[in-house]
Amino acid sequence: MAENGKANAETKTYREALREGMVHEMENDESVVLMGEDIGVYGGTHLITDGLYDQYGPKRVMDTPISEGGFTGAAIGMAMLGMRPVVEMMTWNFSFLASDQIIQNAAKVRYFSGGQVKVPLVIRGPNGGGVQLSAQHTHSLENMYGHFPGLKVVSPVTPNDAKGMMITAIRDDNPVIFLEAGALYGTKGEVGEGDNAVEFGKARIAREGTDVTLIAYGRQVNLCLRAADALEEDGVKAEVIDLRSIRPFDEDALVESVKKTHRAVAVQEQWRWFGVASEVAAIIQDRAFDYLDAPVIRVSGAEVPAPYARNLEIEAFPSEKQVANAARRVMYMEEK
Amino acid sequence: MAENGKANAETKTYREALREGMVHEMENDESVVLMGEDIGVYGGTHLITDGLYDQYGPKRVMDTPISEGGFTGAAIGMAMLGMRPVVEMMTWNFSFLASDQIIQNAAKVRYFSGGQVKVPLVIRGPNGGGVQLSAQHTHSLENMYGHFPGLKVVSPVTPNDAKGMMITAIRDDNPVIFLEAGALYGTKGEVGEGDNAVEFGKARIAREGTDVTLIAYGRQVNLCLRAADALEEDGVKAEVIDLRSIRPFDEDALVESVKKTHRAVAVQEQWRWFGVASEVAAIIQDRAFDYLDAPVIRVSGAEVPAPYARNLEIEAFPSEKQVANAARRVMYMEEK
Amino acid sequence: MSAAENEKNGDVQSASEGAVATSGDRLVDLYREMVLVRAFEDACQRGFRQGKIGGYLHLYTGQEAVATGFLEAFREGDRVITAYRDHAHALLLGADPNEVMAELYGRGPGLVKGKGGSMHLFDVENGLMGGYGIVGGHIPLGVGFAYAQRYQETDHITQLYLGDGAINNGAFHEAANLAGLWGNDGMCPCLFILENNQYGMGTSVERATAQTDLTVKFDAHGIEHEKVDGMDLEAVIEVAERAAEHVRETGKPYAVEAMTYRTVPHGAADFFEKYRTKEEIEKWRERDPIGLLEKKLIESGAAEEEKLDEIKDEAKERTNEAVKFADEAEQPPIEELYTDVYAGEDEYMGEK
Amino acid sequence: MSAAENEKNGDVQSASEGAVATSGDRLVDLYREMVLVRAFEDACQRGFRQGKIGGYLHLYTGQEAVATGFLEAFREGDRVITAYRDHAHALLLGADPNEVMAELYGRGPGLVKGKGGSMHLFDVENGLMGGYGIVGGHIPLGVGFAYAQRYQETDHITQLYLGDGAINNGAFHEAANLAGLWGNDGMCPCLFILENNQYGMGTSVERATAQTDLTVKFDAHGIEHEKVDGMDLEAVIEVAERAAEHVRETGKPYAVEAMTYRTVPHGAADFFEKYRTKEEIEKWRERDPIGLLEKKLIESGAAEEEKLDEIKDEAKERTNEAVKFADEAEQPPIEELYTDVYAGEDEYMGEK
Ligand SMILES: Cc1ncc(C[n+]2csc(CCOP(=O)(O)OP(=O)(O)O)c2C)c(N)n1
Ligand SMILES: Cc1ncc(C[n+]2csc(CCOP(=O)(O)OP(=O)(O)O)c2C)c(N)n1
Ligand SMILES: [Mg+2]
Ligand SMILES: [Mg+2]
Repeated sequence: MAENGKANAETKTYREALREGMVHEMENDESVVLMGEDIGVYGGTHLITDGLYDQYGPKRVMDTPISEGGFTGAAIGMAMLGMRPVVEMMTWNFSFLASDQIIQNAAKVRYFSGGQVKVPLVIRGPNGGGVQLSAQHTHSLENMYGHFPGLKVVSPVTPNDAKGMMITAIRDDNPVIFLEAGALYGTKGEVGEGDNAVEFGKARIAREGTDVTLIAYGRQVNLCLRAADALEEDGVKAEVIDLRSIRPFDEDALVESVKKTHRAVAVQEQWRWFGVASEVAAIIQDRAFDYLDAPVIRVSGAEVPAPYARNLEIEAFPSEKQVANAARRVMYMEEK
Repeated sequence: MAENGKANAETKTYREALREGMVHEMENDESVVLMGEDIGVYGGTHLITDGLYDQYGPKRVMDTPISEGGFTGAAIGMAMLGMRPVVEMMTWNFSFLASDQIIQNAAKVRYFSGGQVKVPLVIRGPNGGGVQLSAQHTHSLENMYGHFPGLKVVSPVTPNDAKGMMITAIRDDNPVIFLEAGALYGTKGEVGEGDNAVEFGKARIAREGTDVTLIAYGRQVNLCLRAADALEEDGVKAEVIDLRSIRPFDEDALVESVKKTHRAVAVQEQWRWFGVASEVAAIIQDRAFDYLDAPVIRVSGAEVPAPYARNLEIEAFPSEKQVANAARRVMYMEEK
Repeated sequence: MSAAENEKNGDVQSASEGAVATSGDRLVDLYREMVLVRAFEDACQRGFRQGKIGGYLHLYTGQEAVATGFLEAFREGDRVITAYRDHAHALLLGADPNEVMAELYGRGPGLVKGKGGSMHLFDVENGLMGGYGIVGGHIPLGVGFAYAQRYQETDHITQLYLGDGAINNGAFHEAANLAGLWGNDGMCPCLFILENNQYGMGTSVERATAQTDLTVKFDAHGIEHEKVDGMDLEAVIEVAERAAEHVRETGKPYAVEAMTYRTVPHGAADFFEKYRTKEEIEKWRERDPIGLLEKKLIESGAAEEEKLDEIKDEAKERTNEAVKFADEAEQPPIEELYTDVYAGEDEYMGEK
Repeated sequence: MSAAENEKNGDVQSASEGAVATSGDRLVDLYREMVLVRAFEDACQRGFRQGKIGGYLHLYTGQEAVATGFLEAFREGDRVITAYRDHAHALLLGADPNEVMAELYGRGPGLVKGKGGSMHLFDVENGLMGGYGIVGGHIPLGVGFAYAQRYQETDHITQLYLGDGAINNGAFHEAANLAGLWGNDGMCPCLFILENNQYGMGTSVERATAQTDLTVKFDAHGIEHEKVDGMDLEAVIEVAERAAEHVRETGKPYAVEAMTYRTVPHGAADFFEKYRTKEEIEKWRERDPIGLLEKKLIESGAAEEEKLDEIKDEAKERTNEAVKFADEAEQPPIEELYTDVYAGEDEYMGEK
């Protein structure tokens, strides 16, 4: 399924791909509606929904007041009655205000109703930093939401996945936390035509290699690919795994790769503690213990709220150099 | 410092110990005030603050409306102007409603003000489950809050630590997430008299052993102690480490212990993904790689919202048997 | 509950035609419902003291006329949502008392399979979209139901119950604002039913807000409103039918503040009630909705005392049956722990 | 900004005695402040286009009279808190324009060391407790300041600025409710200044709430209020001084809705403004607060056109100086990344 539609692929931006995914499902299914702040008349802060208000009208493309908890909760209610709302969280930074609704209601109401309801809901928006938005506007929340049973959490990095996973998310009967790589909205890539639904829970090998496995998701995948290029110059063949989906999580893909490479580096933009990379390390040491030739090393953001100044911000996020050096470390090579 | 005051220790409940810690600091410092829902006239839902309203009056023991975000935010403001509020989150389950205030303001305002302010704030309340409160009232949020730089997160299990860490928390110039073992409010233990402040960031060896290290915090420490008893019958000497403080985190204590035992089991009531136990495993495999004779195994809550029915709830949480079997597994012994 | 069923198809029409007095027979039926609710709650309190019921348990005692009256205006396809004080709503909508009690006992045949307990009763088939435990957290959901009801082009409405404590939560205000806004387009047939029982746990309305006229909080969101004596069943029914019809016709939200009182502690575990006096409770007991109705029935000749006693006995019997059913029912199979986490094939993601 | 300093110790007293017209000299000084703010914002927009300023940038253009007028009522020890549209507040309270611009340029001598940027200006010494980026999120903090001010037995007050968009956020309602409640005990000297510039980003007030008279939202929390023409500096000053005095004396919150308009896009990155018409913007530009004051000064003879031109030139010069300072300033040392995370010894917990 992951490679669906690739035959007729066309080059599009990540932004366009997201929109295409939503439109594809809106065309298929009247119960799909979009909600969020300034997604309609204003055109969407990040232009993801641009044009859709004119196309579908105010009942299906709903501008909301600035009340993340309120409209997310309302969307949960709509979903419980059979609608399929796609909520734009203008940025995931605002989602703390909706976290009670997401975690206490969306994730759990199916369970505590004994299965009497379901919540086919997508909450989407840009996640992560990189454009100097500073402390309150820079978060990577995949671990936070990924912790809670009842939610699914995905994080596409390629435009093809952006569209294909959006389609899958909208069709899913469960609440899906859709974490977009905000810094990549303008990047281009091939996008499958029509229905290119991408299955959740399957990692993608972004680059094959034999010597060390670099594991990431979101825009850090691109960082790993660049680091892999640098490593190639040292004669090191790095395999890069794009997790794509954080919950469900493709443990097997990691284990398989490490059984081959015997070494792994987990990279994340988020803070180290209790992050996705911690889980990656915990899984690999558990399931590939006898294959590991070195500990799994984590590369994470600096343990500080995101700073504004460009030089500090760059320093705060993982760098290509850090990733390459981590790989060298697990290969017991000299760092550069 | 950890053993302070033990000389004159008296047996008290966890509940009394918490209250004593607060009173100790209220007596020392006029700027300490208590806030929360029904902590005053009603006496506190869990009776932690019982009697304090009469003792200190409404300006220092403030009943609040049901608005966790609002009063937590107000407390942050008070702290920024030099007060030292101790906020009761009636249960941590309600803290999602305050998570924006806690994470976006309390944790970060010092940083994004360039160090112009500080936030000496304690937010305290019961964490974890075990009394059939079901899905919306059962959470262990140590990983969620522990992820964010700017916060400190602690989780005492003994009455002595409950008091001593409360004193330290109130004196701390930073926001402290104080996670009480709600199911243990009535349990008794020796509590140091007077100022028994317990330093943050130092784990406690709850039981010494040589064969395997069991790592936990909060009420799971007691579970590990029971499992250690069971293991003793097999001739296995388990060391039990009580983390006490989640952020700062005592990495060295784990590493030291594992260097001795070569095997570790991390136990948590919370869900597995991106939990404290994942971090424990990641740290140990990284820093004690050459000492490990088996992978670090995690024992966590079942991946479900907490159920109500007693039998299901019991099944949902880690059991003594699971912990003992995990220990047997890392010892390559037969499970029971 | 067949009485409820009768009512829903019975003489509702005539009553909704205007301020016509509710007929005697109908009132007797409603009396039967209220008495069953009361008996049920009494049995719950006993079950709690016996350790048969765990967790939190919040009883509706004293407030019966509110849900009983408002649910008279319930039509098939409508939706009801409330907080954790939800037994009455479930029973009045037609849930089987056996299953409700089994839920509280944490048994397999419970209304939600023993998974939710007292705070989370759901009976979607009968319109109950749940009881919720986070104060205020359910309010946005109810507003969302109402939008969906219009989006799906039905004439159904949502009855959204909330407490005087919940109204101070931001979730209420955000949701009410959405309701007002969507109501401008006729897209929010949501009837807010504010059960003002004077306290949120131990905090009185005066100690929870400077604006003690709680209806003013709806003005902030452009929602029309009125108050009603929540102890007077007939008064409640009158407002309920009028308000429900208005909401149904206009697609606009409307709010009713029902002044009521719980004559039992906030939760079944509470022994002390430092925050209110015995005298205050006594004073309100004099206006107990069941007592008031009893007097009315007898005075109007609609029923004799023996008849009412008989009804009370029946209620106790019915409740005893429910207790017996619950007590004898099996615990949920352990396998149930792992179901209903996700809809679809992979209900559970994890090790068992 | 020495003009601001003068004002704070100057002829404030006489004006606060009543509706006495603000003196001509004082108005000229205030004109100077407003013009500096405007010139500063223009320079920011240029800096943003040049790529010197990153992140989000929100300008105060069109709204100058609001903060200028209200901060006339500021007394030493008072506190000010606002959202991300905060340059004017910082400058008017006396922050050095060089440091403010250096902050926006992400440089070491920036007001908050280059760590916060445009949205997070702090100048605690001068009373500015910060600009905040989460809409509504700062409101509870301001209410907390006010409580602390009384708890610490001072007669200081808090000026709390918020937007018409923020008022729909639950955080506003929860905080306002606390303010009303604490005000009952004289424990909340908080002056709410609602800057109604008609839009929250691209959403007009009518599209954001059914209750378009935003002062009604304060009624919901028992907070008294009034409205003022936020384009008319003198009117703002009159209300500001009266309201501030009331709050200071009573310890009760009070709210003023200032009707205003931003004549620039929401953020400096916005090019399209589909949500409003050019005509609408033009119409409001006719009531530009600087233009209005200019006319008044000339008509009253308080200043001649040349004088005003001179003031404008000075403002541009001052701003150019700030830009030059910022542009030449060093980036913050990398070591700064790791400071200020925690107060106390361990500023940083982690690897570097
Ligand atoms: C967000 C949140 N805060 C606190 C609680 C604890 N709590 C449970 S019920 C209650 C009182 C609610 O009062 P009200 O809304 O008036 O409803 P009533 O109990 O009177 O029916 C409180 C504070 C909670 N469940 N959720
Ligand atoms: C909680 C939250 N939601 C959304 C945003 C994005 N956002 C930034 S400014 C803004 C509009 C705020 O409008 P208003 O309060 O009227 O202030 P104004 O910009 O007009 O000064 C929005 C939606 C945010 N920063 N925080
Ligand atoms: Mg109440
Ligand atoms: Mg605005």
